[in-house]
Amino acid sequence: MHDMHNYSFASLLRHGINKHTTWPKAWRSPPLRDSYDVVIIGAGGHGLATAYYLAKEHGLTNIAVVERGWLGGGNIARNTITIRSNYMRDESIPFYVKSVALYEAMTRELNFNTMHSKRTMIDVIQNYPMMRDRRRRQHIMDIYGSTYEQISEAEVRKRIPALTGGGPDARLPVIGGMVHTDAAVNRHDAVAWGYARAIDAMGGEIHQQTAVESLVRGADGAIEGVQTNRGLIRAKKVAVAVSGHTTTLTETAGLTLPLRTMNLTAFVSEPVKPLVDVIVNCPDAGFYFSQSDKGEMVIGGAPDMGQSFRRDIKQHVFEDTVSAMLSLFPSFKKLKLMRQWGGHLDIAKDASPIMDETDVPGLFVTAGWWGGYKAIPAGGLTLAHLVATGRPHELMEAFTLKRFRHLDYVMETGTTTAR
Amino acid sequence: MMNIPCPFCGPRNEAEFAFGGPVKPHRPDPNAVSEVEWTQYITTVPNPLGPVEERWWHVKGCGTWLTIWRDTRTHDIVEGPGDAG
Amino acid sequence: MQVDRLGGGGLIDRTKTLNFTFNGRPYRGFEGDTLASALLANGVRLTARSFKYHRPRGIVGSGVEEPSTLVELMGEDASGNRPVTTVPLREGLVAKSVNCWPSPEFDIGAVNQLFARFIPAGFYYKTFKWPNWHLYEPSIRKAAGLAGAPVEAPKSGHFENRYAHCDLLIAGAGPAGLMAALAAGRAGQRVMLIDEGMQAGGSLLNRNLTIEGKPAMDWVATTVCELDAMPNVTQLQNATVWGYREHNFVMVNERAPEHPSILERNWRVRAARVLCSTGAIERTLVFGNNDRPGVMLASAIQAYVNRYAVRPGKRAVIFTNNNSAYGVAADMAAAGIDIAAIIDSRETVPDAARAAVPKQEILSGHVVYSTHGGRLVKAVSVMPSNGGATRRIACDLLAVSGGWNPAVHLWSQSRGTLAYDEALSTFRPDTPVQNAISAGAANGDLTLADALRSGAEAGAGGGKTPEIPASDDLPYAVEPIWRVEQARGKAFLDMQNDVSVDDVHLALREGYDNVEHVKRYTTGGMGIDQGKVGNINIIGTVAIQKGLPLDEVGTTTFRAPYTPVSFGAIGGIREGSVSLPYRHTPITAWNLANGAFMYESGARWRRPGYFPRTGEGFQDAVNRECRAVRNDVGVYDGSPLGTFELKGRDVDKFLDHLYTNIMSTLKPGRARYGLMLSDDGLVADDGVALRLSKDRWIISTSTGHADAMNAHMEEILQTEFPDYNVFITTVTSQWNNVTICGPKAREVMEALGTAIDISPETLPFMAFADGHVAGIPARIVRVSFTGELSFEVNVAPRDLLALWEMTLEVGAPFGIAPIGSEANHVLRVEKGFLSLGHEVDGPIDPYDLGLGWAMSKKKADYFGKRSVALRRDGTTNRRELVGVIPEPDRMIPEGAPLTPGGERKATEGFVTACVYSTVHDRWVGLALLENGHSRHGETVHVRLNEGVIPARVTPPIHYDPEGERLRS
Amino acid sequence: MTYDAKIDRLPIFALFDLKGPQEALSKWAKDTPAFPKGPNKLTHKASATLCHIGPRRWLLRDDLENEATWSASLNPEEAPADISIVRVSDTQTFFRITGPDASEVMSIGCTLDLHPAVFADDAVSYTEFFGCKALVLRCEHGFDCAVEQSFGNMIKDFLNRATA
Repeated sequence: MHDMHNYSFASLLRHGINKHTTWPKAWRSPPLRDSYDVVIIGAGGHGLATAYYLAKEHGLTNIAVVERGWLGGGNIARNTITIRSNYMRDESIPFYVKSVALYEAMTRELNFNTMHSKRTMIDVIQNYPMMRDRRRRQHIMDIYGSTYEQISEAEVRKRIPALTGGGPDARLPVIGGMVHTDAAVNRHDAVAWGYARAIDAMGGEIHQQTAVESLVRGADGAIEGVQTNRGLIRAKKVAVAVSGHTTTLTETAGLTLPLRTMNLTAFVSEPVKPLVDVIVNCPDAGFYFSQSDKGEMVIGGAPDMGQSFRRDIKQHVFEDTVSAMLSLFPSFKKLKLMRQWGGHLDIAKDASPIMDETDVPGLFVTAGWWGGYKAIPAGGLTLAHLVATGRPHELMEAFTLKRFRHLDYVMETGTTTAR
Repeated sequence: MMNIPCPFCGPRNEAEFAFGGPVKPHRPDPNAVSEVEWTQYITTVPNPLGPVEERWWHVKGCGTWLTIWRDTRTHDIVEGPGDAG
Repeated sequence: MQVDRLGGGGLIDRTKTLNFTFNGRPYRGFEGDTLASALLANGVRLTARSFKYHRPRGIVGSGVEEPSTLVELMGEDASGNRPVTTVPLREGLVAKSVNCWPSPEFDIGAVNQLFARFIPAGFYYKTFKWPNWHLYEPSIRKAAGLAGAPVEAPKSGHFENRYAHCDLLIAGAGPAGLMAALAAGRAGQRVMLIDEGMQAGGSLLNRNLTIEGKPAMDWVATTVCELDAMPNVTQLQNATVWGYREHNFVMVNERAPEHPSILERNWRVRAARVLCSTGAIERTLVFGNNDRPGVMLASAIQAYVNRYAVRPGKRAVIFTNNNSAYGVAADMAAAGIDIAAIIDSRETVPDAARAAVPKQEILSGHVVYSTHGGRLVKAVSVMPSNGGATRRIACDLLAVSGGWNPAVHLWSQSRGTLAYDEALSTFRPDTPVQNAISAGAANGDLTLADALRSGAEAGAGGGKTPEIPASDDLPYAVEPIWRVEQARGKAFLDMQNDVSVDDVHLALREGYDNVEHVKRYTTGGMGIDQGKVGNINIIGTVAIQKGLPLDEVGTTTFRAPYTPVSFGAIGGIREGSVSLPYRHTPITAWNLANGAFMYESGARWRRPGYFPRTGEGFQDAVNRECRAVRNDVGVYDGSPLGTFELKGRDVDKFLDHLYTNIMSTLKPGRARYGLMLSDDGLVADDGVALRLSKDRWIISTSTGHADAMNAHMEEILQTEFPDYNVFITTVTSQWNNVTICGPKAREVMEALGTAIDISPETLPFMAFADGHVAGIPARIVRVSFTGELSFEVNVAPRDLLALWEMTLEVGAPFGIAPIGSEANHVLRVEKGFLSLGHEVDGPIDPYDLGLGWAMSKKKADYFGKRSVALRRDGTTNRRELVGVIPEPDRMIPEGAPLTPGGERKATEGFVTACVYSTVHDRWVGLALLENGHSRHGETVHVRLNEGVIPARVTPPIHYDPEGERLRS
Repeated sequence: MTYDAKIDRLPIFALFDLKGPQEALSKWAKDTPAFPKGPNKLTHKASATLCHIGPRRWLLRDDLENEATWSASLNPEEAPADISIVRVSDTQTFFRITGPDASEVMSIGCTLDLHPAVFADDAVSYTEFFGCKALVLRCEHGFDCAVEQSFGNMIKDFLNRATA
């Protein structure tokens, strides 16, 4: 354990005098040892958060996060950075409320500016069943202290002046909106790097370019470690946090999980001067976006239908999202696409997350995250609790793997179909 | 936009098809299998990093349900459906 | 005055003078100019300010690679962040620099230069934390963002999207692309030749080369002419191949289609083969103050001199590490530019290169380590590579050439692999994955002869290769130099994002040592140009610092688009009323004409919610419609229900598997309600089955699930039960219906006139009969979704409007009213009829909904049976459907949660629907409540933020529990 | 007008959906044009057209005035169990797109390769047209394109936009 180098204006000035040649490494690259108390697979958001809370809350520092590629290069490198808690179920809302709160405190907690910008999300509603769905969320969210308010169409347009489509003669006229003031965006890379720096300072290790080839079980069936491209690493506890590739790894331990891997559309526009200062979510049209501090519109859209481990998107899925966007924001016709990609994730049979110890004793998974970026801090907090204590954290009790034994689904989708 | 080989129509744009999911093992007799076997059948699908056998419905074309092997890493169709009438 | 326009030459039309405005000042150029060449012709050198430090910047390149000057076009073709080099000049063009205010000459943001030392890469991660980011964010947002945001859609014209198919798509009409098109075109292949420039020729437009002893552009003109005459060849100029997707699906953005009303066109091309002949991009060199106006790519200067007849400076220094700059030097000298010196970092300059400029002083083994000047370069400082005396050379132009990178973007998008080529010191195409090939400079064939040959071979694709015309070109040789070590001053790797060598070093020092970390921490390569000229130098800088070979450092991912594409072109004509599909029934127009309030309903139908009369509000109209049905008679259009005809020997067996209840026992002429589950025991759909004869059935599904049920049935038949003899035909649009419901429905039927005996004895509830109604062939079905006596009169759509109008006419004396889906909702809630969209929530099963009777015990197996049983075994406290009566009487919002005692606790259910019942003159509702079936009579509590609403639990049926009325 | 193409929305045709083994069908349906030789091919007989649109699936098209005659001749109610004959005349709305630019208009909405070498005079196929399932075949100087009737207005809307 060592003290984290303090980042501040003062340190910037001090190092600036030295032409910045004196900055220490944000994290070290210690030699890989052959055994740890806990090995976490995947230095993405959930893996890093889990390591962070294992060290911080449970004092477990003999831990290693192993990463096939580069730290922060998982889905956390490819998501659309929306943090919110407007869910529908008793099982889900408190979890996301906690996650939002942990995100809000993160910059100071990690001494690393995650640029957390609590800028409110506005749902643009164009269909009565959707409004009913959102109002249903509002009442149940209120129980857990998450805010959701209905606003009129006029108010929606006042708060999003660029929303000039969806008028009375439009294919789907805007009928109103919902305001979620808890919602925020931040800087995804900063979250990964901030956690990595803190883990390193507390004595945890992060090993990049360390690809797990298989999970290794002992004679008693329990987990014994992981076989990597750099050799065998022993650990009595192994946590898999590799969104998208979960089944690829768990199959090596003989497990079959109710997950399939899918691909989500994401793209950014060229950077332009500030135009939209809230997160705009259009559930009926099927897209959402926010404008980054750099000025780019960061846009997320529909999933591709088939299973996919590609990090590319299909043209027709992309076009669906773009034309939906243009129907509400016709001025964006002149805006230009700058970059596009697909983020992949694994989705469970009931579309809710799975955080549990598997049938292989000592092997834990965190998976099934659909929009898992917002869940990173609470996911890490609760998985660390489970790994360290062997008991589920109260915020994640519903997200077990056991629920599938009785098909006891936690279904976030509500009754939104038409009459 | 993949180009999916339909046994009746020949290769067609993916937009003419509806995705039917990966092919699961044949539906077991629900009265002849254990709870675990049944839930396993119901909740899990093959999710390989590589070729997966899956179904597509040529809904905007000839109506055929067809099966292909598609590589989930690349979308390459590594094995097409056999001929049909 | 076009002070720097050469007296002759160039591919411009000097007879067509064009007026334009840049940063508020008027200028003139010629047809054929780009905005960049016109500005240079007018002597404008300072054209931009940089993103972070607001350093003065000029024009660096001549095409899409331009890293420095972005402009915003104003007026009717408003568009932001356009590289100045890609804007064709036109009369009346108004443009301004982005990112500086009020102008590049006097830019307020330039104060940032004073703090430059204290704002290295990633500084914001370390600061702006106190008290929180919100304090700083607004001003940072304002400073970022480059061009202004678009404020309105184009006023006229539209974008278009189309499909195309070809045997060979060629990206790039340079020498390789043209040769390939000739080869494939002559062989009769369907060829698409796509080029991003205003005219074909690629590098030949900019270079002074000969083919068959004549100017190369003569050959280009002849070739284009021959291709034009081939009906199997499509040539597009000013069009960019911007995306290469799976299965050789290729995106082309055509920016100025010949149809004036089409603003831009996006082609989606399925190509059997794709040739990437996308050329190469010259890379810059990295030394101190390498961003000063007047520092330009050598190839760009060559383009300005040869193609645009512009002299971008009077006295030039050339700094190179390869041969190609020598050809440039010759062209510059020929244009009257004084070459002060050629600085070549190589110890030995090949003779072939020297021969291009025989009398020129060449400082081999030297480097430029810094430049001097303010808003324009005035001099460069030079020293030997391995140390020694420095020398300062005055100039107003510095041509830099760091060697050539094949434009592998498209190739890489196709998933083709790259390999590092030591001789060319760059990454070039290696192994294709899709049916792609690469030729010309894009393939590393960097001389004209090689390009012509590889293009011809690629186009022939193993067939007959056309004769390759003779050409001359300098042989290419390069010795890489990723950064000048002795650099003094900021040495930029990425000019657009102001990323310098120091920034990359800092990133590495702090542990951000993967090339992706470097990119993200420094933002290098993340600008609009996506690092086309500089990325390789970043990789090289990382390689040097880490002591690794370049190919081990690797590249970052090349993603679409190659150059930015407007969203309008991607969306095409799918906007406004057609942004989503919509459907109509034969009386949609009648509904609209009669003031119905219409809205989106399931499966893309727009349906009437209610029919307000003058002065009537929502609730009044719905109440009136409900009263009409309960007291007199109402009528609605039930056409959108999914309808299928099933035929075959095994239909009954099939339906028994599909539905939870038994269908096979149904007799011809009778109908039966049925419930369908998914195999994991979730309620999938409900509907009614009609048995027409032993082997013919009609089944209906809910509107919203029609497509899904169709898919489900076909899948089962084709995959699970291929031996079953069952044919399914969708007849949703063959059988529309007018549903007449209410105590006076039979009287209205009689008034319409039918020979069918509609007495309750002959045609009871759940029976049907074929015949005529009002002279129209019809099938009358006795089903009811309202709880009243009801006749569903099914007719062909061609007859629907006539029947509808007649029904209203003959029904008028009985007080008939058309009713919308809102009244239908109220009526079904009063009856406790299931609406999938309301009461089916999560893992609710038929037992929870009080439909346990529909779960056949006799059948050993049907979809969902085992799963429902299994789920019920494993869970307690199921949410069950009940009625709720709010006490005191008031409305409960649909979806409102029920909590124990109305406290702020986890919910025990929610109100699925709450309607104003005209029968009871009060609000009644339905709810899903934990163990609700055993809690009838209890008071439960709706918990809302504004207060708690007590509600009495009842059975989920508020009207006619015995069902006497619907059977009447 | 961007394109030189004429767009007509045609009155409904008589349409019959025929499913089952070809031998059984041809035994029952005697007056139809000869069964086409291959998938997605069509044959004519007088004003009637028989399209092979799917495995064991055909569509018979004729002018509406002949609907009753076909109903009597095909007699769907009495057809044997192993074949299916369903009148579907009202389910499809036909658009006729003709003129020098007919192919260009088609290329905006249709994913299919309609080059004459690939899609000849005797070709017919279900495909996608402006997002809808559509039957496409050639007519004199252009194409006939049929979509599910309830989408007819939307397709007209699309075609107006495409040719604006």
